[in-house]
Amino acid sequence: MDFKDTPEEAIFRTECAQWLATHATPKSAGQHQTFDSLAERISASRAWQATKAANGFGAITWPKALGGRGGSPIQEVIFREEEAKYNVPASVFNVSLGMVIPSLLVHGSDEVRARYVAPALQGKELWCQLLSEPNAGSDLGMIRTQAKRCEDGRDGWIISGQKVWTSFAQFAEFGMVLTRTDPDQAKFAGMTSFFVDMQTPGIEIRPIRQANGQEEFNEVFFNDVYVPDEQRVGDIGNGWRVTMTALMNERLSIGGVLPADLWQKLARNIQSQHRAVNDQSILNRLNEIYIHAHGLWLMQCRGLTALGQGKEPGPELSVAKIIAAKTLSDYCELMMDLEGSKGLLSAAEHGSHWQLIEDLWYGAAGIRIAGGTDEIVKNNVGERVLGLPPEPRLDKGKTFRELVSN
Amino acid sequence: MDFKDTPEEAIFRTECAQWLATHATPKSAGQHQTFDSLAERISASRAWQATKAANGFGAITWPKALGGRGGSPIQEVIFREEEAKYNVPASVFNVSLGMVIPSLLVHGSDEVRARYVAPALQGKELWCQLLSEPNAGSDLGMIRTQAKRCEDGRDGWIISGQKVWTSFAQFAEFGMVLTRTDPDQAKFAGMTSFFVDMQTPGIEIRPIRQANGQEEFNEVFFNDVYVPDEQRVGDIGNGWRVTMTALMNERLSIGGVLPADLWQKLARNIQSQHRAVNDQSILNRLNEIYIHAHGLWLMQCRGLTALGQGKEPGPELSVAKIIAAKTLSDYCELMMDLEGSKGLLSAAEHGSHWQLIEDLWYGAAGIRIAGGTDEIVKNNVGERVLGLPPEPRLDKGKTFRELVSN
Amino acid sequence: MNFEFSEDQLQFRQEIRRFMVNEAPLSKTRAILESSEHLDRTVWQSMQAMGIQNIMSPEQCGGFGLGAYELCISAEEIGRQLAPIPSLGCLYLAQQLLLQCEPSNIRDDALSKIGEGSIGCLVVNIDDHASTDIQLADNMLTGTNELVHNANEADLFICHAKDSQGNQYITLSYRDTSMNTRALSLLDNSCSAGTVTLTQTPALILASGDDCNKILERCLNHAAILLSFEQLGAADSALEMATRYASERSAFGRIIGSYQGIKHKLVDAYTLNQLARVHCYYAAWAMASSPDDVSKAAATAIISSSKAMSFIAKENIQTHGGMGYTWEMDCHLFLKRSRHYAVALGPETHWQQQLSSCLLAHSTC
Amino acid sequence: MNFEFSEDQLQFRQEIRRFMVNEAPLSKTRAILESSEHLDRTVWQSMQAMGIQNIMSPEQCGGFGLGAYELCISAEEIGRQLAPIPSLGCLYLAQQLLLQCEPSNIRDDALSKIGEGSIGCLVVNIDDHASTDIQLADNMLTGTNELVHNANEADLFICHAKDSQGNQYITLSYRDTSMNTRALSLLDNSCSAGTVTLTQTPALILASGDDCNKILERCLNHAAILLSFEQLGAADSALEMATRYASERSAFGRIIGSYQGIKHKLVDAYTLNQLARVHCYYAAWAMASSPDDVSKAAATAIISSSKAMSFIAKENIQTHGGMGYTWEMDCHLFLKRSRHYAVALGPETHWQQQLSSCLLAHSTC
Repeated sequence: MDFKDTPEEAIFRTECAQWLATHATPKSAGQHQTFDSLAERISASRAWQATKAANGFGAITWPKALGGRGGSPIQEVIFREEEAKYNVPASVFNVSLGMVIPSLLVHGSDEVRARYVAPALQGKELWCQLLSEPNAGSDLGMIRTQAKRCEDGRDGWIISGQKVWTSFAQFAEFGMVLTRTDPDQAKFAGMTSFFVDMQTPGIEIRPIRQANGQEEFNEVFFNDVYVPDEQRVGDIGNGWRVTMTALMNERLSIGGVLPADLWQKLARNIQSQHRAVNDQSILNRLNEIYIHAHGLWLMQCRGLTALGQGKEPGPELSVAKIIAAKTLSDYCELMMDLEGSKGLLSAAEHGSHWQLIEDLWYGAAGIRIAGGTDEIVKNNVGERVLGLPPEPRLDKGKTFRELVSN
Repeated sequence: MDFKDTPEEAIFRTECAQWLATHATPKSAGQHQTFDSLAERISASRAWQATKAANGFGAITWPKALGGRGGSPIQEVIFREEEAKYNVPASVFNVSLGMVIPSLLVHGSDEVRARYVAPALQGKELWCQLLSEPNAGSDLGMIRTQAKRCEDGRDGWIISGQKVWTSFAQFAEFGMVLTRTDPDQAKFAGMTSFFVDMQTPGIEIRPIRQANGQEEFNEVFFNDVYVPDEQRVGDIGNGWRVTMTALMNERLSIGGVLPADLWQKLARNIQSQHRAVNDQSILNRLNEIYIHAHGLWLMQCRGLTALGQGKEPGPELSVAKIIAAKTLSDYCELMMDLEGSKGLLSAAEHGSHWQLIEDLWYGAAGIRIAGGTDEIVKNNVGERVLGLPPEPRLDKGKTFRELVSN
Repeated sequence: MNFEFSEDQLQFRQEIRRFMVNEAPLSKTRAILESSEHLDRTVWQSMQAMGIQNIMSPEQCGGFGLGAYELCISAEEIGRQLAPIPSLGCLYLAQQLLLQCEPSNIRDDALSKIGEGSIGCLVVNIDDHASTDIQLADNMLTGTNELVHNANEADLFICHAKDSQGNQYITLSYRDTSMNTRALSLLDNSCSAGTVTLTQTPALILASGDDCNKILERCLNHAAILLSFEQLGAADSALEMATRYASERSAFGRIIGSYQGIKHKLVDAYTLNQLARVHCYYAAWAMASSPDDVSKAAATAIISSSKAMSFIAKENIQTHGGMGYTWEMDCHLFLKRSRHYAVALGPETHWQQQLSSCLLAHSTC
Repeated sequence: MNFEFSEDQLQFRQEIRRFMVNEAPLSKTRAILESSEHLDRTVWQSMQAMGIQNIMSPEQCGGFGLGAYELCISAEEIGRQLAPIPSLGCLYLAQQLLLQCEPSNIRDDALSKIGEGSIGCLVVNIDDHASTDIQLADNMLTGTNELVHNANEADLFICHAKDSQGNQYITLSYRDTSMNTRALSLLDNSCSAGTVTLTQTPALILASGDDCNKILERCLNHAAILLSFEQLGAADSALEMATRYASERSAFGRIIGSYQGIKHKLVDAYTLNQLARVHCYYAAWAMASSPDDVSKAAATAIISSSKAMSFIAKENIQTHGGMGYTWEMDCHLFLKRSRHYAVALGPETHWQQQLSSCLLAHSTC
């Protein structure tokens, strides 16, 4: 075992570092790029994606023919590690380039690929993914947004319904939407995917204000939106497979969950306080945070090793999100506790270094929910990894219409 | 609020204390009565029950007409508190006097009551309760032991099947057994209760060796055991109600879960060790044990207050067993940890005071299971106290025979 | 054995609950959070009209002279509504401190003012109440305290001060131009705290010498007990919210509360809060009639109620799923408040140390 | 990046696993528990024939001269079977200590003997390895150590001793009539520990002076790492047992593993053990190639693996319900062993202190 790059990896890392050094400015210690508004962050991210794409770093693992680098997942991780040392905007293209476009590549027509892949890669066109609905969160099979064949002679569909939790919908040029086209099939059948221009008449976008006051997510209303049939992605009734293609791609993206210097910061903070250094109960909390944070890093190292050997990462990474959320929450609360009663002040009083603590603390509550709640993750691991039987399926053999009428 | 006896309670307490002082010897500090064998413990408990019964302390809450004292539940608790200060054997009559006989009083015939109540009260006849089976633990509705009408002209029944987890069956004179008399009814219908002489031909008793090496529980096999119809308790098909009467009585018995001086012992132990006194992580463990142990005592105080006012104790007592098991386990493990690596020695090396630690440590694992697992308790509290909906009932509308044939 | 509120007290609780539900629905807390204000004076005034500020005040100050129980009960109901009022600074700290002082005209006037609706605050170093940066000279106070609960809205300032010889004093000042207060931005802006700077502020002496430490210690313990009751109510309220949602929302064809993953979690929350509840009751008893047990009981109450509140606030969001993370739902109000409660009177580690010291010293504290 | 056992090592693991499953089924551990013996010599001897005692020994001692990884792998498989052998006293303590000493005839003879199947033990004060009650005078040892792992069956005794000037020594003695060992009764009698009393026992010097502390410290860290691997295997085995039962047993018309109450609990156990697993791997790497990280990694490995083992051992019983509490089922073997592991090299608090010291000193240890 070792934690060093292979010679090939080291060469690639140097290449990335050299390119980054000429195109971005290094982070100073503890620095954390902030923007006055989400709109500014989106603009900055578009510009940085354009720069990367123009220089062959826009999509490391995509084939060269599509404008990618034809690289390995390990190279993708190496680039991200090096990129994290620079003061660049956090990407808003993970959904576009990591989920939607890869699914379009599999299920879209040649014309569609020719038109849409390049502008997405170059950061010109941002995509969003319209999946969850108010009554279909954990259980995506219950989406109700319907697409009906036009009856007025046009070769197209009328979409109506409501989506929710759509990231960056208010800034996206396009969206991929999962709809129900046949309610008389079982819940995972009878769904069809389309892509839509987000400016299409009848699409109404309302940002959702989160607990932390930010507005990354949106409700998206489809009020009888006309979509031509050529914007259908995959066959009619094949929407779930299109969606799974997108979600599977996400599963392969590893890492970047926790700030790397989490426990070191904490250790330094404790060391500066006489009381804390002599309180073993505080030190045990530091230890636990270290055990979780370093453990997550090691789990990721195992996953990367597998990727590097051309294997699938082990299933233990599935629980990483649960550990990460708890660790972030514990970290932030210990940082606050170390401030004594001043732990109740906001970043406005503590200074800008505190903004990260505040964001992570709120964020931890969100991580436990987004992309599958803790409970759903545990069900999946229990069933797929440990092989335990699933809950009794009450919806077996029923059509969507029957399920909804209950 | 106060934690003092009312004047009436104080008078009763004095009465108990005076009687106990003349009939038993006080415990010296840390003393914990042990017996060379379970048989010796049973004999001692029989003798002590006889003494109590002869002096009107055999069953505090039973009516005087039945040989009881006609006292209140609070008086019962007061007597137990005072009794705990004396070196008397732990009672083996809780099932007899707290569950089986109270159910016989409700559901048994006059003749049965006249014959069996007094000898049980006097400790001459010990009763056991034959409920659980290998495939019916948490789910008692699934018992398979069957009772069939005799077809040879005798007015009686033939019982065959296997019971398990029967406390003290190997010493008991009598047992109350729950059987299935009609498998074509739903699972909680079609059951009937009988009492049996444990010496009846065809009853075979095999003690179960537990994780701690002790043998309080038994498997009891019924090999075509003939039982006359006059030993039926309650109507045919009414067995579940007879059983519930017994179990409800258990629910009303409060207290005595944790040794009263648990945390004080621990505090003294910590104070004698320089290292431990200066380790706040150890002190936090002491704090948590105190919070749980004292909290349980306070919950019990609330329950007793309700009983004293003639009300039902609050539902919070339902979770007491879960807290108690965890607290005992934490307590024992902290005591062991305080011994350093010598924590791995058995009581044979540590001395007799350690036997209690060892017993409680093993016992904690048992408490989480016996009388309803943690999981079953949480289901009950979730549904009955918080009002959450039950699991979907897959056995609804099915007969026992259909359920078994699955 | 009598470990329950009396019938009268339970009836009082019902009245206060009805009153608080009407006067301080969660929408008022939300409104404060959206505004630049840190408290809702109309709620405070209707509480004054109801007499809550007068519960423990002696009769000569216009109060009811009731014991600790009724104020504890009120605190629980304040918490249930997350009411945006200066309960911590004024009722739990300033008023409790005054009640610990020997009666005097100075003290009684202050209690009367609070009873009439004035807001008091306590200028003390919460994390180390043996020290203070406020200097007393010639009956004038000078110095700064960076974190004082409800300072910005306060009319009365009770200060812990030292003179040049290091002698301690507890003093009373009324707001005037010699004092400057600045509202602080908090993680939970439905609460209020401020920085207090005094420059030659006239001060009346409430207590002096070694008594000061004892008074401050008792006051902070009482504040911890009252804040624990407030948390108890808040946690109960969050648990009710989670239970209600879990009984209505479906996923995969079932009401989510029927899944053990949700059900057992909510039972764990219930268990934590029931444990906190009995420790709060015990602490109320100690406050009312067993001063020797107050230090241990206060630490136990605040540790157990903070643990319950923090757990329930998080699992309430989790039970609500994505909806729980929106501004629109009230879950985040409880989350923010849980952190505020957790450190407002010093972090857990402070109270753990107090508790273990008491346990090691057995019944001597 | 290469954070996984190599193909060769994974194949070695498969071989050792097959071997241990055949040679040391749980029935052998149970048999030891029922007997007056504390270990199974036939298992130990077949392990010798397999070469496990020779994995890390240098070639001049008849060993394979392999690195730490293969021994770590073996320890995991020993744990998976709860094998009743002197792994802790002989392989993790005595042998690891010898490997830390400078090569010498004395040392090499001892390693050869262990390689041939002799049992070694380490007479050291586990809870405070700076101190010792064994005195060295004129190359003779005198004194008592109350708790020595596998002492009663040992042929070789490695002792930490001091002379009358307080100089430290690490010595080697072979069993003779000058030594008395007494087997101790343990909570888990499928393990072995004894009291050692030496009276004028001839001793050969392995090391002396300040080196002794360094050697002991390294040795105890290595022992902690190896014991962590043993726990990892044991915990995996208990989790498999629980998962199997949960996939077969029904209650209320459903397989119990389909209830989230059981399913999520087992996933929690899995998560704890996966976390322990990566920390164990990291510790193996540190032992093999990064001595500066050993202290931190050893503490992390034993804390995380003890936590997982203790949790899984208990929840395995709980998953089995009443059956889990019977002598007949194997659950109690894991429960007892979990407690043995938890304190055998000093309780958690010792390792927590070591870890926090390392973290505060950053990368310096």
